Amino acid sequence: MAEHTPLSLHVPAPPTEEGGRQSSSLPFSAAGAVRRPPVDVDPREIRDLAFELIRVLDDDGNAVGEWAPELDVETKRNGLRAMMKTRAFDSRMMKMQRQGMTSFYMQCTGEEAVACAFQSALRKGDMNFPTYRQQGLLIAQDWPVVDMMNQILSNSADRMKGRQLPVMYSAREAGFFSISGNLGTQYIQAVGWAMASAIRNDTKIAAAWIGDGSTAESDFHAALVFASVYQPPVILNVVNNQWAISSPQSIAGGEKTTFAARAHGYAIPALRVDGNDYLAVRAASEWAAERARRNLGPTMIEWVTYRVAPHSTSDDPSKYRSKAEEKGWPLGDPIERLKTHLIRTGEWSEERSVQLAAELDAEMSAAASEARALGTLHDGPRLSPATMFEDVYKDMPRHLREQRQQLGY
Amino acid sequence: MAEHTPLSLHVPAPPTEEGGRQSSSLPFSAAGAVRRPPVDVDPREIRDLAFELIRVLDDDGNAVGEWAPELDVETKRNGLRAMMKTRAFDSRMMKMQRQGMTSFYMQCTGEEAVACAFQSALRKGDMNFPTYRQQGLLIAQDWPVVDMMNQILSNSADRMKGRQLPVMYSAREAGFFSISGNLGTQYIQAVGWAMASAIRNDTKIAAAWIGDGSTAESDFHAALVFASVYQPPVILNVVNNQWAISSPQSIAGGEKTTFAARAHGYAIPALRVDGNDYLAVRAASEWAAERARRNLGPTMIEWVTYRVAPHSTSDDPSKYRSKAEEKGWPLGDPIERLKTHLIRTGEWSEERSVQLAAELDAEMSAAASEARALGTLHDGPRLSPATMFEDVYKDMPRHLREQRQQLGY
Amino acid sequence: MPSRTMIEAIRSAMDVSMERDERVVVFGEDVGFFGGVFRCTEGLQKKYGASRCFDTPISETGIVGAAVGMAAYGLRPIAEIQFADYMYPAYDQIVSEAARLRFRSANDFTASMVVRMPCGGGIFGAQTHSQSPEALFTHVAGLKTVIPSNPHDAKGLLIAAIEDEDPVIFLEPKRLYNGPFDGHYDRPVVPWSKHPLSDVPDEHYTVPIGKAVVRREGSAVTVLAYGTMVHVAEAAAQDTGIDAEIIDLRTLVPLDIDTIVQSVEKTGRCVVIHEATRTSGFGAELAAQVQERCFYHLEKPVLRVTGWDTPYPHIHEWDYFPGPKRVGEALVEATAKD
Amino acid sequence: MPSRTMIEAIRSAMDVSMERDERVVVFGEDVGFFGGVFRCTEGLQKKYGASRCFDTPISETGIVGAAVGMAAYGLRPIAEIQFADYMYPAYDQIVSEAARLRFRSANDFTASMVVRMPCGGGIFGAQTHSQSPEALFTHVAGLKTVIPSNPHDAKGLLIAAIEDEDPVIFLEPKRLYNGPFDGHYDRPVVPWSKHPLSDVPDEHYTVPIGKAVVRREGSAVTVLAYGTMVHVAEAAAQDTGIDAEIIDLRTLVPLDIDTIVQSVEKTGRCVVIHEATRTSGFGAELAAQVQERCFYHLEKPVLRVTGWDTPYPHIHEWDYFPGPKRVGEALVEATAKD
Ligand SMILES: Cc1ncc(C[n+]2csc(CCOP(=O)(O)OP(=O)(O)O)c2C)c(N)n1
Ligand SMILES: Cc1ncc(C[n+]2csc(CCOP(=O)(O)OP(=O)(O)O)c2C)c(N)n1
Ligand SMILES: [Mg+2]
Ligand SMILES: [Mg+2]
Repeated sequence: MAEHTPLSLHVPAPPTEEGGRQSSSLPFSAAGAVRRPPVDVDPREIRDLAFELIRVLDDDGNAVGEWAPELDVETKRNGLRAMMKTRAFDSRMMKMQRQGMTSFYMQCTGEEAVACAFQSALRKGDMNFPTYRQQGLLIAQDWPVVDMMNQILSNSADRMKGRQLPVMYSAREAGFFSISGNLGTQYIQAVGWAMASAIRNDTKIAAAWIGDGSTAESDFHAALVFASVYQPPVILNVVNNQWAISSPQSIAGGEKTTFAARAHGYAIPALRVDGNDYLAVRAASEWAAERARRNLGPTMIEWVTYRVAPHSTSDDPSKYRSKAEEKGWPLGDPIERLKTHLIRTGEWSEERSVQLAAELDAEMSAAASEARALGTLHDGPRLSPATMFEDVYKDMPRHLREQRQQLGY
Repeated sequence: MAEHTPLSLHVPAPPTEEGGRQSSSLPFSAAGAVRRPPVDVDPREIRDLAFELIRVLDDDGNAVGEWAPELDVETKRNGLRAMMKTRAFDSRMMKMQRQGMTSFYMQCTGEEAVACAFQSALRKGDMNFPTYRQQGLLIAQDWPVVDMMNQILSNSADRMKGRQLPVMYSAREAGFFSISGNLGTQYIQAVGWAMASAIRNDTKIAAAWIGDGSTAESDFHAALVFASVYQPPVILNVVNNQWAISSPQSIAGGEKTTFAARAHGYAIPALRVDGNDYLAVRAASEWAAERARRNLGPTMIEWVTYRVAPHSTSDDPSKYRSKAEEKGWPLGDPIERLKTHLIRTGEWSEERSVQLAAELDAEMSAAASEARALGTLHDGPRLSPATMFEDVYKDMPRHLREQRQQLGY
Repeated sequence: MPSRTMIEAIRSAMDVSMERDERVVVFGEDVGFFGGVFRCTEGLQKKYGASRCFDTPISETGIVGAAVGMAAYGLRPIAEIQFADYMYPAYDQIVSEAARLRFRSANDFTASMVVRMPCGGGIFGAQTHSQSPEALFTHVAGLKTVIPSNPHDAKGLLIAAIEDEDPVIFLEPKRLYNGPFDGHYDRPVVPWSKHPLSDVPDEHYTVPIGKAVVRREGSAVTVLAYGTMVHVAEAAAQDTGIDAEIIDLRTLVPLDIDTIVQSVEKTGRCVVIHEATRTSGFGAELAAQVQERCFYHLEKPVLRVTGWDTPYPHIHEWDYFPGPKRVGEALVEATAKD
Repeated sequence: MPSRTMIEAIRSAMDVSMERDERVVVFGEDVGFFGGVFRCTEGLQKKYGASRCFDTPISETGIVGAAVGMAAYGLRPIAEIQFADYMYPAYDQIVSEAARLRFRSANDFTASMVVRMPCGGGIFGAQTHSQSPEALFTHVAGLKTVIPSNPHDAKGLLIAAIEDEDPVIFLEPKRLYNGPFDGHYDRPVVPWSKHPLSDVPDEHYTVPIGKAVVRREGSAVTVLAYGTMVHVAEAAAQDTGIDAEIIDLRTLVPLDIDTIVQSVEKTGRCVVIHEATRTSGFGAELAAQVQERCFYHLEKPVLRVTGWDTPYPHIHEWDYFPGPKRVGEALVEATAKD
């Protein structure tokens, strides 16, 4: 024990290829392999689930195992439609960004199943505290896409009055909390909201959202501690899309364990789920929501998925990650996977898919025209700069009235 | 699933008694019952150890099991002496506080084994990042108690120049980092220090210290994330003394799990150890230090102990906790336990204990006189107020020189 | 009317509010079972139950973050930070979240909430139990910052803060908790019961946020003060015999600039005092505004008497604290005919 | 001398420092493999290895907290916060730890470290990519706060900051990264190569911390500015034809008050400009000090032109930004003979 060689710093070094890094995620379980415990299970008895991967859809599109949800055809088709609509929305917005109609956009390509299927497990009155990559929560409930576009174009009808960066929606009515540009802050807020619901003996539940990279933020820990102590009705979602801008999940602590496992130290049960499997997402979401509604407390869910697109329109992943990995869609395309399942069960066809895609594209195009007519970042109708002084406080104090006058309004 | 009863908030409610609360800690393992894995064990293979309690001394004072360290008699007697000296120091300082010679004091009664035995596993050059309750780290290495007293009395020889609250020592030479009044901040700093040692290919290791209550702070999480990613040579100590001022550990998330278990979500191995068992502390500390020195990365250790005394001299626990529990010294007196062991093995006697206690008391008394002669909070030699403007920056900038002049210096 | 200490007045404000409005909840470290390290919440858990008054983990991030979520739900949370010196871990939630929620969502979500915290020195608390961080709040658009100087205002302002639709930072000068301290630390402690502003009605009332008050009328010089320093200013006026007009700001943002301007236009001289660090303290804003608005009335520059630009020291507390002597010297300087 | 952009100058400062001093390490979110979202650290990991330039988890608390520990060990850490708007989670470690370590331990431990962060608006970044939080640092004793306005100063000041024995907050106006933006957002972008201050030597040099510089001599009015606003001030002087003396502060704390006083005593008029929120902005401190020290030389009140007291908006960026028009109006007002 006496002599020791010099120390050295470990810096996670994922495999590089083509000048970029790979995300190197942990191994997967087979579809149907993971058991489905009752919702009132003792959290200590399901620690293993944080190291498995709940999957329902196998490679051939069969729904297998205990987690396969019993859904009617309509529900599944709606799920497919929601995901396809989300992707159509993204693609339309990318076009508009390239045309200079907005300053900024963020896609969720490849992650559509997570938000779309999760939303279908919520009820009116429940509240999501989303990140910028959960547009699917709004689209899955058919929130008017024109309203979202108005925000993105920062036009005269933007309910956020042009104050927020594009995609930082807020929609109280849709159970969608105002998105913050500061990563992580919403996680503990969701816990506080759920505590409030419990304090008021309400029946509403909350859902917290965070990315793999952002789990390193302080609010993540605060949320877990408070959730552990007060056992409020909250679902703690971690969307592990393997990347945080240029940093693979290993830089967030995912090199040797899973994010789901974080929950254990707080006596919170955790699931790790294939986030590109619509049926698995739906089943796990319902399981966690039911726990929350029965006052059984918080559940953490790590959704394993993959960020196929660049981080945002300001980002160029060719500088930091392997093209091969990116092109390979590591967990498959959630839309393709559900489509295959529906076709296999005789509930859908390639033709109907093509037709639906065309319909959705037309819908987006019409919505885009409608939104554009209300103005874009640089053109058309525009909110008065005087609105900048509103809503800082409920009532405008004297110093802000003076400043507004100085600006000439 | 359709209808749900109203939610309600869970607020941990430990048993109350005599108008106060009890801390209700988790069950203990028997002495010698827990296995001792090799230091290079795969962290995943020792998850169970976070839910056990490593104990060496049984009720009769025998050292049993794989964790029983092989120590020569002198070492053990030094351990006893360090703990007794720590207690003698506390008791002398309490006296001086009651006499108004200092504004404030904090005892570590009942927790002496944690700091004293831990320190004996460190080497010159290693660095502790302690809280205010680890005076034992200094005393166990025979750091001059007069120096500590000077700080507590804020007198003319206080190396901290009267700037810090009493007990907020700093002693770089003793590997004792400046104590912050802000809870938790030092935890991530220790990790940063250890990273620096690894970056420089040094051989020094760091030890982070935090209380059960303070594990809720953000810096705790930051520390675990960074320790997980960079695997620096750091020991992450959690001193679970069951209380955080008036709040039992259940308010910090300890109701249904252990603090050691927090480490698992970060792939950091963890031990849970009887902190009132000098031999167990020593063995576990050496195990973790050896891991660090061999570049095997961080280890978390939860030291289960009990805060016997009030939080500080400003605190009155009769307002919030059960007198019965307090009087019962839930894990026994670490001094008594090591003494019993030494006597049982024929290496000590009651008489020698009594004699040593008297010697230490005399030593404290002499030190106190020496310190008092250098001034106390309100009397005697005193540092000039001009010193207040020093050390804000390395060189005093003009505005501080001006302000010093305004004060008349 | 019963005489109350500042602590009792603050407790009464919360009690009255919890009684009237079920949405009001109170929490923080040691706040529930024990009733707070300064006893401000004593008895509230017993009276209203543990789901309306409870202990929290030691996470200021969590305390304020949870409060934002509760406020978004529709509760009226009152979060206690044990010492203002410990608000920094919560600063992101205060600045980036509570303060901006209404603006960024254009009223879709709001954060009507109060963050209470004891501030200021004078209790030998050294650097981490003595700070006055008000300027770190006044720089943040969307926050209101309130600081009472006496029990009557404390209760009225706190009720107003709880009922306010915006996030309010409520700073409680801890040296005033038990008596109207005027900076003469070497004199016997005076209890609140001797002070007329300790008359605090049992029932509900408010003191409006955004309104200063003239504590002492005078013609020689205007003194702008708040919290403990109001009493120090009174002592300095008395000690020097200078006929100072002392304004107790009570609210820093939104500032009652009219009351200030009216006074300075009358006196032509102005001294600004606070306990916080000088550089970029709130006194800088006051001095800047006074010279902007009253330039042609000013006979002398606006003077600042403040804490020094050092961390708050332990033994040199009274050399750091801007006591009646230093304030008195500034009054003399400001009123000197040269 | 080669012409460099601000980004290249900053990168060169770190490169030169890492080359000379093995203790210098660089880290932050996306800083290592990728080279930073603004590319300031590009190539450093390749050149110096992953243990001297590395990516960190997304935890500003952790980044600065670890830096404090490293500095205590004896390294010279340079921590990057991706945007100044994201420094709040690190604020406790900056204020309570880095700033106070030397004082509280009476030199037993120190925190010689640099925290770099891009600040300011002008890139349509909305409220969370546009802030100028300098006043939140200048209020904190123990910190030095530096903000360059051009590549030459950026390199020299950053090297000086790295070699400084105290913690330095190094604010980088991101709108200046690629060109000397003067607020005329509707005119074509000018590259740094056209600007004389983009001449940046390859080798090591320092620009002293605590020294302002007169960017334009003039006699009509003193303009106090820093960062982007230096260029806006120049544009305003040119647009209005007013003979302004423009001082580039470069360091806010410790402030070069001599240069300021000398100029104001000459011009008798003073305009202070910054992009940050007005109330309790650093302009308040400047106005307060100028009127304290130059009262009898002032012909007019010190005027402030600043960002409004609202969060930084997205579409109304140019209505918020204190551009050459608003600054020009202030120059006219300050120099008007009435
Ligand atoms: C407090 C804070 N720090 C840094 C950033 C800059 N930033 C924006 S997104 C991002 C990466 C987030 O990654 P992850 O959490 O994995 O979410 P993803 O983008 O993958 O959905 C970073 C570092 C920020 N917005 N807020
Ligand atoms: C950031 C911060 N918040 C709150 C406090 C006030 N405070 C001082 S000690 C303490 C309790 C700490 O309990 P624990 O961590 O269990 O340590 P112990 O006192 O039991 O050793 C609290 C809340 C503080 N010092 N710093
Ligand atoms: Mg991600
Ligand atoms: Mg404790």
